Amino acid sequence: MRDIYEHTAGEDLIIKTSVRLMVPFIQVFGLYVIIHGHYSPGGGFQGGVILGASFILLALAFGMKTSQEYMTVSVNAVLNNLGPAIFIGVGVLCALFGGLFLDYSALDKLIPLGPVEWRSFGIFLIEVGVGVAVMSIMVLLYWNLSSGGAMDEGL
Amino acid sequence: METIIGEIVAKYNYWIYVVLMMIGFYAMIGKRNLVKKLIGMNIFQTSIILFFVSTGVKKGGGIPIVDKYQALAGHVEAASTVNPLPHVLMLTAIVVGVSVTGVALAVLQRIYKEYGTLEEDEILEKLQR
Amino acid sequence: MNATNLHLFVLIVPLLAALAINLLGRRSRQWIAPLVLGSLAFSVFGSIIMMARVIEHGTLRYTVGNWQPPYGIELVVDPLSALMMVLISVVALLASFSSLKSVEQELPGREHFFFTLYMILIAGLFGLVLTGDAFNLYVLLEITSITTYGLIAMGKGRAALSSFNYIIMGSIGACFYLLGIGYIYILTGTLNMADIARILPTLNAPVATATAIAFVLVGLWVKMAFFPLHSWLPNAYSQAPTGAGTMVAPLMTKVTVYLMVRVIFTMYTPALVFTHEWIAQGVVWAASVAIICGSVLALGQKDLRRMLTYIIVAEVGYMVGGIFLANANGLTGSILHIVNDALMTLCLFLVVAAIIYRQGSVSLVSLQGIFRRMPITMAAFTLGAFAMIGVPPTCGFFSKWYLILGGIDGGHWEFVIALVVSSLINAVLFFRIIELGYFGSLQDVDHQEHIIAERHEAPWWMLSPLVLTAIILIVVGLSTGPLVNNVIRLMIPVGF
Amino acid sequence: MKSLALLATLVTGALLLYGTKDFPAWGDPQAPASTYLSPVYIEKAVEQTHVPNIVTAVLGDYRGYDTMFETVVIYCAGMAVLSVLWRKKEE
Repeated sequence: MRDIYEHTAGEDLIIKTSVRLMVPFIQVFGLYVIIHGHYSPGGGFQGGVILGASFILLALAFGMKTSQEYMTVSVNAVLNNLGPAIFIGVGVLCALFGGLFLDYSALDKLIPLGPVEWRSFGIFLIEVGVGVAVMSIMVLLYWNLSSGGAMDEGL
Repeated sequence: METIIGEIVAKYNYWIYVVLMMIGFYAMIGKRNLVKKLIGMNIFQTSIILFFVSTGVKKGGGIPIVDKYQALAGHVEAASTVNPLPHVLMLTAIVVGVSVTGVALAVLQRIYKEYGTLEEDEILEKLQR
Repeated sequence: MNATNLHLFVLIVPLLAALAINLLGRRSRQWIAPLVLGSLAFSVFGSIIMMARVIEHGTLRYTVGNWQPPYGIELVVDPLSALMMVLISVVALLASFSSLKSVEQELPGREHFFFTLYMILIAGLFGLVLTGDAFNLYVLLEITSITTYGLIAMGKGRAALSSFNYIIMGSIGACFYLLGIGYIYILTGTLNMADIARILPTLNAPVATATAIAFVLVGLWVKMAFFPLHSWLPNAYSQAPTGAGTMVAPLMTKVTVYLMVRVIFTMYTPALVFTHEWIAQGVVWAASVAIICGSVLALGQKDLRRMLTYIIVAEVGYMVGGIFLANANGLTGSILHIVNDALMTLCLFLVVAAIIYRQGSVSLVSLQGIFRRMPITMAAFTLGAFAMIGVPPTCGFFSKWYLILGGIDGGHWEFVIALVVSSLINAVLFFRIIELGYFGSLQDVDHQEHIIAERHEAPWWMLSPLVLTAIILIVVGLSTGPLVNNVIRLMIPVGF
Repeated sequence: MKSLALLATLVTGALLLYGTKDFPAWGDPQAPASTYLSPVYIEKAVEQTHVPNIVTAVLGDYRGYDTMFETVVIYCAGMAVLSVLWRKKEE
């Protein structure tokens, strides 16, 4: 965290310090929600929104420039497309391996884990894809709506 | 008369959600301010989500997360867990609601930049001129 | 790529192309055209192979993820949906030639955003045509709507306001549809259309079933701009960027009419929908009113594109009325009209795109003496006009002929009169423009000077799909016999 | 115009409420929604997919096609907002 306090001089110190402390824990919790969707309430959408919220919190407290340092616009564009690509890719992969579309047990030919275990792992793969997609798109929505499309100075 | 009262009491959740829906529906078509129409749309969509989730309720049912080893051993009977299907459907409906609201807000910004107002009457005036 | 997944690859390839366009198009524009045309060409071939396979082997029932139907999502590819897949892919391919050119002129620097939404819209339409699951249909309705809201809102000036009105009306339609599905789910406990058709008649819940049917139908009517609920369509389609109008106008309302056919004939069995005679009678009356008002409103328009949007509203009246005649001829006529009207609207909107590309406006004033400047475009326009009026060699005549036969069978004279009057009004509308185009004198209206007299034809990128569509209008017209016998006849339920 | 909207709302609301006449009572375990599809989901989901959270199992696997289109919906919203609002700095 370089000289963030200087060039946003007027900002309140308390907000910035507390946000600086909270953001890492929010992100870890977001990852937990995505990955732990099998055993506890959660999954791709909920975890993705929490991860997206951590970047939005950064943008609110430190200004859009800082949040764009942590996720640049081009990385965001790649992640936007990567999420649905993972999901559809897994579906197409199942079809290519002789099964029906989105039939994860067909991937058993790829790595023999057993068809039922592959279903559980297939669900995990798409949860990751959905999480990536929702995170990057939530951040994109905030950046666009708050800056009116110029993506330079937020609220 | 008591049959109607009995019926309302038995199905009071549908009555509440229909009232919520109609508030949203009226705001969407009756209000003149564009942002109020958008808020009405959100009320309508949220009340439909509540309506769907309430269909999944089972008296005495627990949350739809079962213990893995008990389930594999086959000791899970359906009466003890709530119906999971409406929850899945409403995950989709929530995402759709967020998406439509996001696009509507972006379009509202464009309208405000174009006409400088969000009151439908003032916009129509500017169009006639 | 084994054979059984082909219909899904027809859907997935445009979707992946949309992602690729978004990634690659950002850096360099020349990636967009090959991706768009390549994926749509694949879809055209895939859907034609799918069509041949379905006619040969009959309906294909496919469950995504290898689950038994009521538990997983079931896709149904029967002759009608295979026909719609071919129609959507062909119309999308032809429209995308002209959209590539007009977007380059109107939306410089935003082509990759435009074509991402454009390809997802096409994938959504494919999904709508394939699905056999009620809730999945709602999700796909939302995909096609959100992409259309985005495409329309990219236009200039009033486009944002008309897009917002479309968002509000579209959300009302989608929420009504979802409410209808909620009622069905509470009654039957399942979401699979074939299952619902099996369980619904056995329940003795007449009131809830009637409410469910009413809400699903009203939801779809709002989405297809059926007359009293059509107020969003004229502004939305006429202020959209030309590339979007060329693609959305021919397909969106027709696919929604197809959905109504799918809902009435596979989800609620026709016996359930047409139980009370006065319901079908009332809807046919509403359709006749829709036809007359749509055509009359089109008379009062000063701009060719707005006139065409009102004609679309009238055409929706044709199709809804044809279905609710509740007899074989009426149903054949309206299904045939879905195909014909999509092609006719595509031809006329391609003409509009070509003229706007050259002249920037299609107001009747600026169309004077256009035959000398753009002879080929206007020749195709004349052919499209003949199809819309219903002149025999073209396809418009045959579907109208079946609709009139159906109207006479059902004894709905007001429907037959509405059809005939609307054809006459169409004749007046289009001959007025043709006469303006041929004999209109080139008097110097203020912006006329820069329009030079000699040929100023649209680029061949926009002309080739236009001429091809005009030819297809005649080919489809002449091939009505085989089209009806081995595709539409199979769809008509027994004892109808 | 407002009175017309109010009338339409009341008519729709009345129709909706009248439609709930044939519904089972709230939370009734014997309701069709709770006796047709969902018992199989509850009993078989863990056995067929090894995922204790049945909602995730149904969301990801039984109705995975729905979730795929859900991801496409959220992607469409992002792209639509971007295409409507995006402008270069100097515009």
